[in-house]
Amino acid sequence: MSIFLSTEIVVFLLIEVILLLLMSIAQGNIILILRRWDFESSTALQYHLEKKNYLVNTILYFTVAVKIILFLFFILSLNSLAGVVPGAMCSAGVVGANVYGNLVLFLKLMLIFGLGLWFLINTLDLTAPNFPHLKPKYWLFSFLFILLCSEFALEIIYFSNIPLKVPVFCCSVVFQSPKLPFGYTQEFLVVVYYLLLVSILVLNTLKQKIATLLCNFLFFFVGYYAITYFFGLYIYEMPNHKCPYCMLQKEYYYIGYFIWGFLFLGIFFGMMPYLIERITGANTNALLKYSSFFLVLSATICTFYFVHYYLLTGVLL
Amino acid sequence: MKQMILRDIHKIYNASKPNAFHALKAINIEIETGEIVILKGVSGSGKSTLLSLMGGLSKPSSGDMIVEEENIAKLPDILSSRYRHEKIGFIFQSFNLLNGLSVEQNVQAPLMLSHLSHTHIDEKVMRALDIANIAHKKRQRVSDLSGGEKQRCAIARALVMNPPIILADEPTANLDTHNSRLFIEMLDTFKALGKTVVVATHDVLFEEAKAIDRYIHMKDGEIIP
Amino acid sequence: MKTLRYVALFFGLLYSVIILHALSFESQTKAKEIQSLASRMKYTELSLSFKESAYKGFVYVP
Amino acid sequence: MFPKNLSEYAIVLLLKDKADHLFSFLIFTFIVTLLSAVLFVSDAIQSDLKVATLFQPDIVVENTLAGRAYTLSEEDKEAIESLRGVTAVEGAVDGYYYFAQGRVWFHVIGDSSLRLGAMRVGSGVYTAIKAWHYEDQFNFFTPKGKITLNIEQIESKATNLLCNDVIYMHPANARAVLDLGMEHYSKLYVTVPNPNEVGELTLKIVETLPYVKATSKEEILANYQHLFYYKGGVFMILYLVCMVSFLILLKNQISLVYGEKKKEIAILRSIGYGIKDIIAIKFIQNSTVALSAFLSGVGIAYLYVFFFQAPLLRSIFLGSELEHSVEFTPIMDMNMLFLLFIFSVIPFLACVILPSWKIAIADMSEAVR
Repeated sequence: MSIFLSTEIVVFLLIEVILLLLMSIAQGNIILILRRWDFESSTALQYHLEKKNYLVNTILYFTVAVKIILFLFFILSLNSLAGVVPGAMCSAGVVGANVYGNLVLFLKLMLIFGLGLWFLINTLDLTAPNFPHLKPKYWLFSFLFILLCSEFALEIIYFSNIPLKVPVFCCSVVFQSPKLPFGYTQEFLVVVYYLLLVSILVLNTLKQKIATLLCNFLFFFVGYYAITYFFGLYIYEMPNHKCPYCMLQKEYYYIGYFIWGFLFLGIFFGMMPYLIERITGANTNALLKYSSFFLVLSATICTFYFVHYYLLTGVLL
Repeated sequence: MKQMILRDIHKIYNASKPNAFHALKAINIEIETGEIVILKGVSGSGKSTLLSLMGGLSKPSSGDMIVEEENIAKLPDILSSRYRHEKIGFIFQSFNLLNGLSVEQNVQAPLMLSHLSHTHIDEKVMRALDIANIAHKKRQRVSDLSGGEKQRCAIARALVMNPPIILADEPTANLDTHNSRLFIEMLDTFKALGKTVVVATHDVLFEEAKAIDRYIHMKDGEIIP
Repeated sequence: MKTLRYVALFFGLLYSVIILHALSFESQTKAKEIQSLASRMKYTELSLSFKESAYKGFVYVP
Repeated sequence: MFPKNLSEYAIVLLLKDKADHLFSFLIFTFIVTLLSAVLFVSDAIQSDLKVATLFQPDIVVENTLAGRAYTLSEEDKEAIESLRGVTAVEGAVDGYYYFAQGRVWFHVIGDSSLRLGAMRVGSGVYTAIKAWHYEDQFNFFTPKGKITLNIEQIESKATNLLCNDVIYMHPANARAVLDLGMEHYSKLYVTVPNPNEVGELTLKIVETLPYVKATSKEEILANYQHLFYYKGGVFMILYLVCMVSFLILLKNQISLVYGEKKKEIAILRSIGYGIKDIIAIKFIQNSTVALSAFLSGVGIAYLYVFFFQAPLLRSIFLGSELEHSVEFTPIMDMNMLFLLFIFSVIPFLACVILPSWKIAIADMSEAVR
């Protein structure tokens, strides 16, 4: 049976369609608002736009919240799809089933960051009664809307190209050690990981927004490779099982959700202050505290596995 | 000190359409704090429209309305609803109560927007009910009350936020003479509380009320001196 | 919040009854019994209402 | 995030006009109950089956000439044993005995662990024969005369799913009851150690004995899984029900915009409630309705299936003439419930956004006059 019949995908796509419909309604109004919005004027049109602004706000609050839940649900359904796709032991196989998989996942992650940024700007905008950041906020959303449409199209292409008959390669093949980019060795990777982590923490306390943005962006990739190629081994306690997805499964007590969740939250709060300040000029240094908190949390979980294994066996994988 | 200043207010319904109706023409009024004003005039003379403008229920086509140094003529909904919530207590001709709820629940309504604790809310509600002396019917559903009692519940609701301005639109139209006189005595309590009151009515009973400071006569959307 | 508390209480009660029932059901013993039967019988079929269709076609021709 | 007082007042208003919300609440609860009940039953049976098929033989060989069941002879057994890759072939005796007085068929199965003259009975069988005053013995009437076996043990209720209509007895007794010759078997269980060869061997068996039907373990498990794979089908069909009912909800919500409700919202707006507050109230009301509907739906489904053993739904799944007291083991598949939550609450809230906004911005000055 084709992939579209599996319940998770059917439900997922139908909810995506509903969200896309709502967002296009909102986008229609946003275009109107962006063109004719003038807070000082007192024409009937302006009051009408204000009322439409409430509709856009309600819809976007709802869709951003649901989008985050759907991202979690997407990961869950990838896991359960592993049973349907031949040869896939975990969602790595499902994602690797065709070239679009990784693209969709990466785009989804970027969108979550983008919508998160929008959400923060929106809450700032609503605190002041005269909607000071309305225009930049809606320009940002219009850009995100194009991404959302392309994300939906990409998902359809991705799901329709998942081969159900041909077995796909799963994590043991996809993530071999020679695949490490730029000739990293594992030790070098770990050193960079900890160095970058410490530098981010320092920058956060010094409130250097632009620097911590760059470090966090770098940390996004370093963190991904460090967890997949180094810390993952100690979670699975196997030298060659390098897979970022398997730790999301039941047998590893869903630890993956916490490790990746805290990492992304830390990076998100690390990158946002500079962007928000540039767009709205508001001071959001408080977010840096959260960034350090979550990054430290994610790092402690990873190091716990590493230290725990090393103390237990005294062997470095 | 001026409580409310209306300068050159115009109100044109469905302005651009052929059946445009010029409801208010060049209204200029200044109301002192604590003053009780009666808008007299036959129905259709624009009394109710002026009152709804004062109460922020609708917006003037042109002109300024200054209340406590703030122009409320052109407010976005967030600010105009805050103005109605904190500054205005409205008493309508048809009482406009939530029939399914009890008196207490109706009077509580404005306080529900605030973050006060339960004890504070109950305290304020009881004080408003006492002033409007409807406290004995607190638990009863509004739909079972008589006309006079409903009016007193509406008064309590208008007073619960302790707003500086009370607006009443034909308050005695649905009341018998006994309750109308009671309402007129209520004007004294309003005066005692230092409220600025504007009543739109064409009820003759108001002639003999002592508490009234000024009468404004209106005809066809204009003030006649 | 009074009514909301009552609703929350009701659902709390309902779901604690459910969880209690789920825990009190000795699924272990049931699994063990089925397993012992299965180990003796090997090929186990569901006794689905005697499967009428199976009988009609089931005639031992000597 | 939501102000405490406002949400309390939203609930007060919700309870005031219960009638409207009740309609959407009942529809929502019904859908969720139906969906989760079907899921619970199919999950419960699947979990029992998973345990029951642990010792499934690798290949089951049956003689089905012209679609009718025939016996397999000793030669067939030896022919299969001679195939490479087969380590053991075990003959099994089973068949159906018609209990004329009770007008019901019993499934007789040979079980070598029993001694001659004794039999073990499924609880369904026991209730059937008890009705005819067979307490601890039972007479089988065969062409060759009467055979009485005494009932040694009654299978526990827990294994009803598998042996409700089954009588286990020594193979010799079974042959006598079913009038089978000594060297005839009704089924052959073939054990193949290397799982990769099972597919090959089933083909080879069918080649050597063309009149035979050989089903591998995988196929049997797939059949069971397919028999109860209601998840896909259920969702597809019931999604239409969902869509229809959500449209009803939508109409119901939109009708709120006119008439009595419009006046009430105008009254609230006149005493200082902004558009934002009205939308917040509507959202709180609808999410409480949706959440409590979902929770009560799942709760009712659980009680219906695991407490009252799904009285109507079971006949769809088990189709029982004989009193079929299968006890469902309580299984809650969290993934499915999360899927069900996303699948029902989110479309409901999405459907409610537009009407709530429309009612919030309705012009109030006329309505209030």
